[in-house]
Amino acid sequence: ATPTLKVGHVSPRTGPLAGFAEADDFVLKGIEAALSSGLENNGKSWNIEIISKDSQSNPNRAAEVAADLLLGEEVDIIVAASTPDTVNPVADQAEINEVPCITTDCPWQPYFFGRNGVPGEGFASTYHFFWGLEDVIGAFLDMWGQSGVAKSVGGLFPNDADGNAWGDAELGLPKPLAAAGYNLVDPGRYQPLSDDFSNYIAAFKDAGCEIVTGNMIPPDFATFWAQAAQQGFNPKIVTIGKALLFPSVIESLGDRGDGLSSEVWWSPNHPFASSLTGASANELAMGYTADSGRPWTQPIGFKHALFEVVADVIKRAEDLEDPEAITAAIAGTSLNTIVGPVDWSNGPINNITKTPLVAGQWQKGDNGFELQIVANSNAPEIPVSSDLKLLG
Amino acid sequence: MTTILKLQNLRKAFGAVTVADDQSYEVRRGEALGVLGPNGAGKTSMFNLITGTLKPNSGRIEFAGKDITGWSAARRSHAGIARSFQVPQPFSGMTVFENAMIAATQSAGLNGQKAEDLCIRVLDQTELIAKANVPAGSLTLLERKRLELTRALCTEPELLLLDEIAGGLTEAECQSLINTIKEIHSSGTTIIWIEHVVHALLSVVDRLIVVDFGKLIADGKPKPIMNSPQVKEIYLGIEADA
Amino acid sequence: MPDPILKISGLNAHYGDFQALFGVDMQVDAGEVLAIIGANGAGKTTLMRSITGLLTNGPDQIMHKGTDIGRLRADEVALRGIAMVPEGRQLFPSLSVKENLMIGAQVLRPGPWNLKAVYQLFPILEERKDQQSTSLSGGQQQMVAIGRALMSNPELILFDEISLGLAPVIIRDIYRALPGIIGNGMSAIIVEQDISKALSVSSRVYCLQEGRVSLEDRSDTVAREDISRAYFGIE
Amino acid sequence: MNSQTYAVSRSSRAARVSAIIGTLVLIILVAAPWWAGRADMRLMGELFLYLALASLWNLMAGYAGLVSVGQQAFVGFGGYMLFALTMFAGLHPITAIAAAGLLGALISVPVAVLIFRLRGAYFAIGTWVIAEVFRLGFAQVSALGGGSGSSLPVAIVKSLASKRAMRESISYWLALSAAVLVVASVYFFLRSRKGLALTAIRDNETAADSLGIDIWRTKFVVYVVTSAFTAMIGALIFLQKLRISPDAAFSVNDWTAFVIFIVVIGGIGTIEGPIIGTFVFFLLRETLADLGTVYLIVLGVVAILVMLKAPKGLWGLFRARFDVQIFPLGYRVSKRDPS
Amino acid sequence: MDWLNAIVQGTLLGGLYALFAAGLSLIFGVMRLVNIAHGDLIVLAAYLGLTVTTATGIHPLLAIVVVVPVMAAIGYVLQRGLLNQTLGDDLLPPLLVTFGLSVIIQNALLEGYTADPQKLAAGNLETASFAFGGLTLGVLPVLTFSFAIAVIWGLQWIFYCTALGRAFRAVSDNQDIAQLMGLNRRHIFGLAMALALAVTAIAGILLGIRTSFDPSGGGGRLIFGFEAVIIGGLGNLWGTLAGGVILGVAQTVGAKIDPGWQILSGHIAFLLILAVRPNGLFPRISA
Ligand SMILES: Nc1ncnc2c1ncn2[C@@H]1O[C@H](COP(=O)(O)OP(=O)(O)OP(=O)(O)O)[C@@H](O)[C@H]1O
Ligand SMILES: Nc1ncnc2c1ncn2[C@@H]1O[C@H](COP(=O)(O)OP(=O)(O)OP(=O)(O)O)[C@@H](O)[C@H]1O
Ligand SMILES: [Mg+2]
Ligand SMILES: [Mg+2]
Repeated sequence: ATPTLKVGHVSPRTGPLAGFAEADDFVLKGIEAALSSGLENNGKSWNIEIISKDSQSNPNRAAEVAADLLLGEEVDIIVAASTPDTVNPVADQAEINEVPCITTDCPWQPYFFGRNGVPGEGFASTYHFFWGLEDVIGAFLDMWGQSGVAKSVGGLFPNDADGNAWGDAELGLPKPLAAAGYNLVDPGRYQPLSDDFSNYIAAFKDAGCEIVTGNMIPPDFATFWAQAAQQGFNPKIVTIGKALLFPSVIESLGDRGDGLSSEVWWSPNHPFASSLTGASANELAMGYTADSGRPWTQPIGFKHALFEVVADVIKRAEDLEDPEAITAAIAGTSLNTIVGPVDWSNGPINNITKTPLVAGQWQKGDNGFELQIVANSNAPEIPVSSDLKLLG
Repeated sequence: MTTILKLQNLRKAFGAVTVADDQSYEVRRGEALGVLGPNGAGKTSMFNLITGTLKPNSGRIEFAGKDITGWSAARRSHAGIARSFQVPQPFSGMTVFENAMIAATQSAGLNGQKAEDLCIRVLDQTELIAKANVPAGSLTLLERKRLELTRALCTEPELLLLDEIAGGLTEAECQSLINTIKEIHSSGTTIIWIEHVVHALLSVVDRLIVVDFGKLIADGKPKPIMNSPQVKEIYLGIEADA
Repeated sequence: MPDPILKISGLNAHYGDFQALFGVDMQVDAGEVLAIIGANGAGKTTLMRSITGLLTNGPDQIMHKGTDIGRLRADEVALRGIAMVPEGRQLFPSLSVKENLMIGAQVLRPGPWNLKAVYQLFPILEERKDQQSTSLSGGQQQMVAIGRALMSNPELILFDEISLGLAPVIIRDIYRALPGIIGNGMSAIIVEQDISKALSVSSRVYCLQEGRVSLEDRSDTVAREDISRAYFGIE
Repeated sequence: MNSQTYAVSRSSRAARVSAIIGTLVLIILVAAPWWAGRADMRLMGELFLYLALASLWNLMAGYAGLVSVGQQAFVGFGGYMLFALTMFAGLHPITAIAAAGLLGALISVPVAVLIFRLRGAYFAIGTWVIAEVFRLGFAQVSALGGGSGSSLPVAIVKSLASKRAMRESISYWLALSAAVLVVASVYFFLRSRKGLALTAIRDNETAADSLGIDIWRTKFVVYVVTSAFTAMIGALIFLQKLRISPDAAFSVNDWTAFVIFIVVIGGIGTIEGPIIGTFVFFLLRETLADLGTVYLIVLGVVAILVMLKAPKGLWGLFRARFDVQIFPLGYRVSKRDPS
Repeated sequence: MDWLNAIVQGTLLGGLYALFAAGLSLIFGVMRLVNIAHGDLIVLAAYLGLTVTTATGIHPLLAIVVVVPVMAAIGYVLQRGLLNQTLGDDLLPPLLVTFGLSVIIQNALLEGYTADPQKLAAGNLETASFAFGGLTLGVLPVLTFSFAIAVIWGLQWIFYCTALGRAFRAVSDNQDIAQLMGLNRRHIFGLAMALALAVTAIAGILLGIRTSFDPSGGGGRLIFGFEAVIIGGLGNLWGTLAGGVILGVAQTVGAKIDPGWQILSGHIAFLLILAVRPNGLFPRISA
């Protein structure tokens, strides 16, 4: 009989982070179709069973379901995606239970340092691919540099995993911004779900900031953005991580959403294709839109790539019965995926590899808002689709 | 006989309503003192002051030679002051027996068998033994009043304060209550009893005080007090028919 | 002949498994004052609670002027003109004295009783009208409770333990006021421990014993021996 | 007629029978590492920890009348103390768990002094605010990861035992002993004189006060002891979770709402209730959790239905039918046989 | 000037908190009901506003005339159908039932509207501002504050000057006896909840214009509502407004010192006030 290899998958299907996992069903359907005839390993065919669990956007629950998958289902590989709140608890459980784990969709610093990783040592069983803060900074500076606005930047960083990483004095935005001649006004870490940003706005106004950046959740950004207008603060560029990922958020901001900018990890214009199905980025994105009637989102590509890597690892592992062999296969990955090359041999730090990142701007087109790529110096293979337009 | 309770210039007011107006009196050990007064005169408030549920605005309370003015209600209970509440306050979720056990274990500080024996004895005396296993919340008003008495007795008090426990009783029941109280009294417990059922009160007490507007207006032997025109006027109404 | 104000037939009442009333029959005609006596726990309060709808009853056990009210909610019964002065006063602590009285007028029945009339009956209440009702003494609270019931201008008023915990002078005043209160054709049921008082104000008397009617007679002719027999169930 | 004719008893046949059965079950449970799978052991461990939390909350709400919706304050505090003490003070995890309990007791003293000024619903909300203050406070401690949280270094986990199987057994036994310790403590406390005082306070404070019960002190002791235990359980929980962050540590849903749900479903104010409730909760979770939103909606509906249809919980339903007590607390007075 | 700005912005924010709290205060005062689902009902109102505005294209403020009666009806039905059965001396049944309700509303919204953040598009109102003594004030916050004053004035008047208010208080004191006075407590409680949710409707719409919301957004703000109620003192609605303002100002002033302390300083202000005045600043009814 054909042996079965079990892959556990944890993502926030419900709760506040559910947007990240909205395409899970679609992506998994595609993956399962591609794997329906099994995978070949050492001349032997394996059935692949994917068991998906909901973290409910709750880190406690993420650890629970991960433990469930590891101990109960006894999965051979576990994968997780979407924000440190899901990725880190899953990776921690995998590490202690010595089960190979691949994660994505979370900048690598909060993943690595948030788990008390030690550079040079890293982790035994857990691997991660995504980009890092240095890439965000590079992409942002690239975009801002073309604009010619005053080099005074207001920073909005919450006291959460992403915000602390972005605002970190050593690893975050402050140092490189200073090096590039920008003056960063950073009043401090606010608590998520704050109802008032007047102190920030006053500080930004005083310093004459023309750029605002940060990493926020959508309600906080909406509060800030409305208050900024009320209090007469009109920056020329607003580049915010996380909050501006999803088209639905931009839609909800109405006209005030036009011209906001953000990092772009994946888009239908990315010149990559799936190693598993051969579909191009554009085909995958349009497939989702056709299937669900909703606009494409960036996590789709990464969710697909996650399973591309899994399939590749399964094919290459020397012994699928041995976790260490699987881990070794992960470490030895060199694969061109739908989000770009994944290769842990050239990462910035142990257990990490990076995918390309560019900067984009939401621009109102004929079919509503579209995310246009406006700066690409760090990943020239991804074409620019429009010019940056200043706000106001 | 020694003094067990001494009130000195006790004063308490709720806004404009004065419930204790410069009250001073002493109660001797072993005495049975009756308290009369129109509704709202401040009788229950006086009990509240003595037991510590109310704090006086000024004045001093001494019990068995000690100044207890600043003591908590719980500490006064340990010292030997017990009361029944005019509006019964049972532990409604617990059985009658457990209600009694609380008094015996917490206030009297008895343990195990001793506490149980005391409770059984008192429940027998107050004729609640048949209801020992019944939740106190299901008792009738009168049974609740008896439970008040039971609990007070289970603290093994030196000074027992009774607030209107004879109301609503039939003749026969009233007589049996009187006998019970006489029995308690004769065992040496000092009693202060507020009661509107005057004949019941008079058959037990050997001294009466009358309160009106928080003031002590009479203090002495029952007979002359009941016959004084002042009491007749303010308490019984001009032509007493009680 | 018009339907009686209240006709109770075969009334049973239960608290959970415990049956408190057994087939009670009773009738109140217009303008009549009924006294109910009985030992503690005989079921007097239970009877009052059944009549006012605080306990629900079986069909056709309580008829008000020919209509079954046994299954109505208490507020619906109140709207029909039946008011009660409950055992133990039960005022609304967060309402002032005046507001407590006003609540009684909630049922909006026309009649002689209004704030002024109540203040005339109990002048002390006017002095205390803005005070919180809990800060009154027991006797004063009883006055408010009576006033509150009167404010609804009831056709039938029930007094549960009308003199419990009251000073003799207040009891005397209340009994003096009683004929005036129920003189205007109002009917009343008075639950009272003091038998002679009960007989002096009522036209008929019922005695309850362990949930059953053990005596029904005219107040002015009833023999004392009959009462004590009915009361205690002994010969 | 006196104590000669009446007898007072505090036990029952059912209790004696169940004591024997209970001992047997306990022996079987202790031996779980030899018969249960890894996932089962982990699940049971989690169940025991919830059982302990539920019993503690029941002691406070069901007996001391302290309805707290802020127990997550102490769960999270215990968790953070485990991390801090092992990572910075180098304590062994088990020592750190005990120390977390001690520190939990310490920190609960000023908290109690403050919130005991409140009663009823005010108290409930006050405890919630305290928990929020704890959450926001720990979010400011950057050594513990601030708002991002922190993972427990693998080395610390491995110091519990180097072998994975042994580690898992130890975790399991710790959870089991926590549950047994808590349930037994609650039971013997409630049978004691102080326990009687506690129940009296719940029923009527005015009367309790005048019968010599120091209300404030009794509640205070219960609160402090409960907090200490809760902090220890919190440390145990996060030893399993391996990762802590303010939102996870001080989650009102995970550590208080579900616990209230458990207690109420089982039957508040009884020792048996939380035990039954825990089983029901895990049964629901294990069978339905994969349904996502539907699971949570079902949970909400069950909470509402139980509260409306069986306000005394499942154990209350059972007791209404059969007068059985596995953990007898009350007294029964019976007439002695004349013979 | 910055400090003055922080205080003024905090005061205006307090208006929003007072709106969250006013409904809570009312039902807590009348029924001693601690409504854990209140925050989710606010979010529900915002979603209703969204449905109305997207369906008809009207301005969200106009949508209030539709959402208020709908929420009031929901309140009445909810109270009579469900919550009435939980009321009594015990704090727990309503606590647990409304907790269950909160979970149900959140997840039903998630099913119905997805987790996407939504916002009510109010055009110029979102950004409009005017200068006032050297400060720039947003029209929306000022409008919110005015709504808060109007709502609280209305509730206070109903509660203490009308027969309905008297009935509210009587029923809250003693349900049985109130029934004897001809008050149907189920109906009265239904009316109280209807009134409370009518206020919630206004709060929800204003919240939806101020910021974006998603199904899980209710719980986080619930606690501010409770704090405002308690700071103000039970049964005193003006106190609730004061409580909201105190919270808002504590937050903005705290944030001025360190942004991380914004929410924390609101809670600390609450605890400090309770340490001094356990019954709140202006209690009308003893707790
Ligand atoms: N809530 C209740 N639950 C259970 N039993 C009750 C309840 N209320 C009353 N009873 C029982 O019903 C019987 C009748 O009680 P009821 O209060 O009607 O008597 P009553 O004649 O008014 O007595 P009293 O003179 O003491 O007021 C009593 O035996 C009592 O134990
Ligand atoms: N907490 C309080 N606040 C304000 N006033 C109060 C308070 N308690 C009692 N009073 C007032 O004090 C007065 C005395 O009350 P108290 O209960 O002592 O009277 P009493 O003599 O026991 O009357 P009764 O015989 O009717 O029980 C009453 O007029 C009452 O209005
Ligand atoms: Mg009195
Ligand atoms: Mg009665």
